Amino acid sequence: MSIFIDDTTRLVVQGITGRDGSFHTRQMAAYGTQVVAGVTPGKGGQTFELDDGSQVPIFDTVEDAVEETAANASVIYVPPAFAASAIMEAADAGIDFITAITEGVPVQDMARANAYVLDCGARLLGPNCPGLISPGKAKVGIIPAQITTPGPVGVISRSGTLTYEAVNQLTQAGIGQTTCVGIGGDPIIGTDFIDCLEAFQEDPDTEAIVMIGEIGGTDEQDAARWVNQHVDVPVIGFIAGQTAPPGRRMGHAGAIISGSAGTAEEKMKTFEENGIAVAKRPVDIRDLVKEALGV
Amino acid sequence: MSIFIDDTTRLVVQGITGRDGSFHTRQMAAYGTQVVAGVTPGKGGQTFELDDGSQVPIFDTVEDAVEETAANASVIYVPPAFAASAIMEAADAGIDFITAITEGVPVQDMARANAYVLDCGARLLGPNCPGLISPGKAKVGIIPAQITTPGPVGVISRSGTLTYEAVNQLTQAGIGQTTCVGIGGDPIIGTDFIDCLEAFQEDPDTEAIVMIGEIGGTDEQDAARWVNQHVDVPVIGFIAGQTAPPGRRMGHAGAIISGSAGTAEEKMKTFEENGIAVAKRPVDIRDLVKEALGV
Amino acid sequence: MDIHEYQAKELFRNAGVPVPPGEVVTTPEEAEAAAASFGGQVVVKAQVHTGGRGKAGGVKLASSPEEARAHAEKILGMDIKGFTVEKVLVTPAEDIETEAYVGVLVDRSTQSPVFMVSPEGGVDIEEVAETNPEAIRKVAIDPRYGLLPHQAYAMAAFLYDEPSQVKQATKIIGQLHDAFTANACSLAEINPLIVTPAGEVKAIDAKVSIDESGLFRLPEVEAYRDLDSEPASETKAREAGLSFVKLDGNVGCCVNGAGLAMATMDLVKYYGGEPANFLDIGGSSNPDKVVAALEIITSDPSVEVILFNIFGGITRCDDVAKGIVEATKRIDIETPIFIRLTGTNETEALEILKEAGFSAYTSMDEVVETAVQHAAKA
Amino acid sequence: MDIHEYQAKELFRNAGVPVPPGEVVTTPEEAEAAAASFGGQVVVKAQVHTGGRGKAGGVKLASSPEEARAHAEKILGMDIKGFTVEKVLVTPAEDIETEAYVGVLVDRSTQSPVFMVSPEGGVDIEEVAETNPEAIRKVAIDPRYGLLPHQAYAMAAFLYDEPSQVKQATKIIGQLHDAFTANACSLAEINPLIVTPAGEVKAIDAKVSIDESGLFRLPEVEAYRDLDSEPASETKAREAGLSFVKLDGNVGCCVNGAGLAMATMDLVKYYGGEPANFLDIGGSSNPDKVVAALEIITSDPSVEVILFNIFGGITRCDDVAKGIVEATKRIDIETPIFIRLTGTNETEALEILKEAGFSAYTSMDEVVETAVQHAAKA
Repeated sequence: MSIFIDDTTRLVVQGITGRDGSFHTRQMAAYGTQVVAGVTPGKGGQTFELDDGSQVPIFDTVEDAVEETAANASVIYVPPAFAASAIMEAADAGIDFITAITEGVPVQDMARANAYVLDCGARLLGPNCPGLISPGKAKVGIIPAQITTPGPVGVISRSGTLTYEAVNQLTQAGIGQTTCVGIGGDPIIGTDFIDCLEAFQEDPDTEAIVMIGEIGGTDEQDAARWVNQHVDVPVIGFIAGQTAPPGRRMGHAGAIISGSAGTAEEKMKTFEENGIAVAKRPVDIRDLVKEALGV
Repeated sequence: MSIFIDDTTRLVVQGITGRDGSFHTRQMAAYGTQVVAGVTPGKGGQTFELDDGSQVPIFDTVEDAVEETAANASVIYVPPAFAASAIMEAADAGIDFITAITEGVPVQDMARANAYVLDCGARLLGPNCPGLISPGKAKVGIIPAQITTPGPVGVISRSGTLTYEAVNQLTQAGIGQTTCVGIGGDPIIGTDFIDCLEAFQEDPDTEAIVMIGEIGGTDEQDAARWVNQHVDVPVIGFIAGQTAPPGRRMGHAGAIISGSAGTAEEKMKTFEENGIAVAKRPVDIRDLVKEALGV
Repeated sequence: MDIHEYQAKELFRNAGVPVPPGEVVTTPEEAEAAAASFGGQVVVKAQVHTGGRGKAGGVKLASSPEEARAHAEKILGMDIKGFTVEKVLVTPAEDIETEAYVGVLVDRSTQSPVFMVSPEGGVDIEEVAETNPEAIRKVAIDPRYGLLPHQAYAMAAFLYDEPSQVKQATKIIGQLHDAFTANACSLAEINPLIVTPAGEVKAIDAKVSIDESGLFRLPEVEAYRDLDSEPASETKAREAGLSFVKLDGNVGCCVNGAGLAMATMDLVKYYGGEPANFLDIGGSSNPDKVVAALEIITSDPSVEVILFNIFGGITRCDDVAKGIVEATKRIDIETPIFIRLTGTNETEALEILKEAGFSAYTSMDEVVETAVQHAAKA
Repeated sequence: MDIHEYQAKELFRNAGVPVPPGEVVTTPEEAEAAAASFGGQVVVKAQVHTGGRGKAGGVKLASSPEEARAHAEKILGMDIKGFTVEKVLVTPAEDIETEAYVGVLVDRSTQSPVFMVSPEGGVDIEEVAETNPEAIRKVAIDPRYGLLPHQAYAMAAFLYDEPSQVKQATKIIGQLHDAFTANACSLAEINPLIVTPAGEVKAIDAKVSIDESGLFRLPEVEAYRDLDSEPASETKAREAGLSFVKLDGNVGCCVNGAGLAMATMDLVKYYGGEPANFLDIGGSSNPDKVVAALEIITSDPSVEVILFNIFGGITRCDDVAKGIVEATKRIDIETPIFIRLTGTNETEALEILKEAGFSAYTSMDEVVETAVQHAAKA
């Protein structure tokens, strides 16, 4: 099993003809993801050629794409100015699972878009996230597939390359993943740690969970308390930004310590208090997972 | 039994110190309704004296009123410019049942306010309605209590005085009512015929239902179809505006025939098709109810 | 409240919608001058609050200022469905490649604004709805979010294939929505939205209805009210705070409450009569309102009888009775008056009326039947 | 992006908030002239992107133009928490009866804007939150509806008892919300919101942070960016499309990805070193970016070693390696460089680096430990 996406996922790519959209569409399809449609306003009726020569139909709107191809998931590679609108369009068209890769979406736009997604009963992952991969089944977003392998560990992370680092070490140690989810580094995101924890908790194949957090906000603390109350499998945690100074934004819009809340120290403390094994260095994640799984 | 309000209703009056608000507060309290609070911004801390000398506390906000008095219903007598805001305030404060008497609320204001009420999980009656009365239990709004009496008939109406006419005739014929609800004559209203039908259908004491409609919209037709499928007790219908010319607004903002829909003829036809006994004259309502109840 | 095409175009222009220029004139001379100032072909369009102007001969193409003058001469003063043409709009004629329809109205069933768009414009949209419903796309606008960009785009893409036209129409749909919300519209439509041979998308006709309840915030829109376009009696009624609609019968009706007023009219018809009007005096028993009501009713020469139907609930019947007596003292009325009063303080009211020499009834059917019979004899 | 008090006040004034006048000056002479033009007492306020100006002596009351000049002389050039004061705001002193706090910020947990108001203004709101949480009222603003009138009223009524003050504050709260949404703010606050002896409610201090992601729509707000108030290295990084934060250590870090960059800094610390910076070069392997990154890092004299940590996912390691080689050809670097590259095309990348004479690692721990040891020796 896996969470959110698998081999039944029928994906529409919003912004399929853009630089990033076209590159990653080929990657996703090559991995075996069912890319059933693309959307680029004004290019409806054209097709997008995959590496194997097969053609993905392009539509003007997500609504058309859903109607014609029964797409049930979308991934968004459009510029920041249009990302919130693209998210709402997908939700309005009945897409269940929306992944927004775009970085730099205005946060007030996101507040509205997020409310809209909830009103439509859909789930949003991102924005400003690497997407997710259920190894051996499907990949949505930009996570490099070769660093993953099927197995029993669920991975949730606010970061991109740091996740790759951790996942790569797991894979090299022969420990595979059910699903690796990058939830993104923005202050307002659709799917948070708890949403993923809940999904992993319900997934019988997930035998351990890795949570990679960072400074800013209190999501990790909330998640830790949720773990304490609801999660049966071992959870391993890591927090990036132990040396980050307060009040300075560390790349991600959400990675900023405001006031007393949101420090790495605080988060690691809460992890420990709630039974989450805390990795001091990225490499410790692998070792703690090994220990937890007894391998 | 009755619907929406009864002797457990704890009412807050929004606009209690205004001309209409103060007059009707006295009337409602005199009828036995539990008027537990009033709201007039800037007059918080004062009290409003009822005819029996008892004092109703006045608050600046509905939130304060709810906190202090556990009010669960509100009635709104504020000017049109503030009515939509007053409705949203009541919903936000956790009021379950909101009755808006105010006439002339801008319809686009109402579209937003109505959405807000639904988002808060509350029920709105009105605006531009006479309110409702559950004879012998409670009265919220402006329906003259003396024309009503407890009994087995549920009355739903888009109009004010026309309802009084019909109810008065029932009462004079010795036929009482469970609840009389005036849903109001605006294009966008909170509680519609079907909401009331549903409530009456679930009320074991309601043995017949009177529906008084008028020209404009297709609510009566929708209600008629609903009656056909879900209502077990006899329903008697009347439609005002058989002689109204198309395209002219007959007093109520909602009483206007646009295009082919919304004529009295069409509505009466749909009533008949769905098993609703149609009264040609107001006086026929009483006779059809008598027939239906076998009295 | 309906406003004229030229006023609707002004609102649309303010919101940024591309609308060709135009001049509103009231004389043939001015029409000629306006046509000359635009140069080329112009269209002379009657400004009246009714549809079907084209069929009635109220819209004419003119190739020269002289022709514009001649058309204006014919159109000004013309009667279209009971409305006299007082003004014409002179506007440059546009070359048209395609005609679409774009409208937004407050929809009762979805309780929200709903857009309707169709590539089949330039004709009555209700006709399209009946003959070719697939050519219409409806989009409900969630009042919590307003029009969303993807909705505007999807509608524009339904109207046009050419990306430049889709882009222009997307923008226009947004601007129309802005005009709709900023002006408390209950209806705002562009019909037709044309594409010119140069590929420009433009609104060449405009129709707007304003929600009367929203006017208190919009004095500049309230000022659009064209008193010439409605019967003087309706203006007077509105100023007195009465709801009044003139009809064609001879039984003048004065009722408290809109529903009861309609039911009274219906009952007049039921007993074989014809109501002369709809009139709701509201909940007030203010003699000034009763005076105004009586003045309005009696100013209609067709009225043979005056029928009062008052249900006293909150309104006390004795107050209304006093109002009627007071009113009939202030103005001289020869038309017979039939009064039904029932409800709160009914007994006192009937006393007051009888003392003043009025027939007074307590049954609605009885008073209506009597009034109708009297009118028939007159 | 933080903006200065005088800029925040400009945004608030544009939204209608009553803000006393003020003049921003850069010399004591100008301060004197500004004070003279206002007359009476003025306040001279340091304009720096940090709090605690008052305690640091950056805010002074002056009774005369001469005194204003003297204060400006002291304040200009002053260092407040690492920020040099380049500008002061001269503004008329207000008589103060009460001081309140009104702020709105994007709240992560409710995923919406949240207002915070307190009658205890003029002090640090975080302090109030700790010592007297009941004196703070928080109201979440549903992004679907925006600030609702009853919410603004309830907050104003929490601040004041006097109806006129409640009315003024209700309006100001609405205007603050307008400014917040119109300018893509992540934070907008008035502290204190004062009441004058005449009963007027006014904003006499203002603080605004702008969501960087929203700036593309707001060129006039982008123009508020004060390049003098940030290290030149950060300006250069932003212009090159890099995320960079200057720190105090001696290990210059160059990483792809914000999370990995933080983790790399943490690991530097873990092995006993101190990072000189946070630097995320993003997903690009463009040599121009690598050049800019190296220029920025080497411009810091504290830097003893340069540490690259690249995880090639979508980014190909050989591309980054080429970028590093190319960059070191273009600029002359004497600082030792330690490079870790792993992931896509790692083998090719290590080959390229070795050929160019660089040490190259594949383990993050190994490279960090080595770099830190080297820096310690330097």
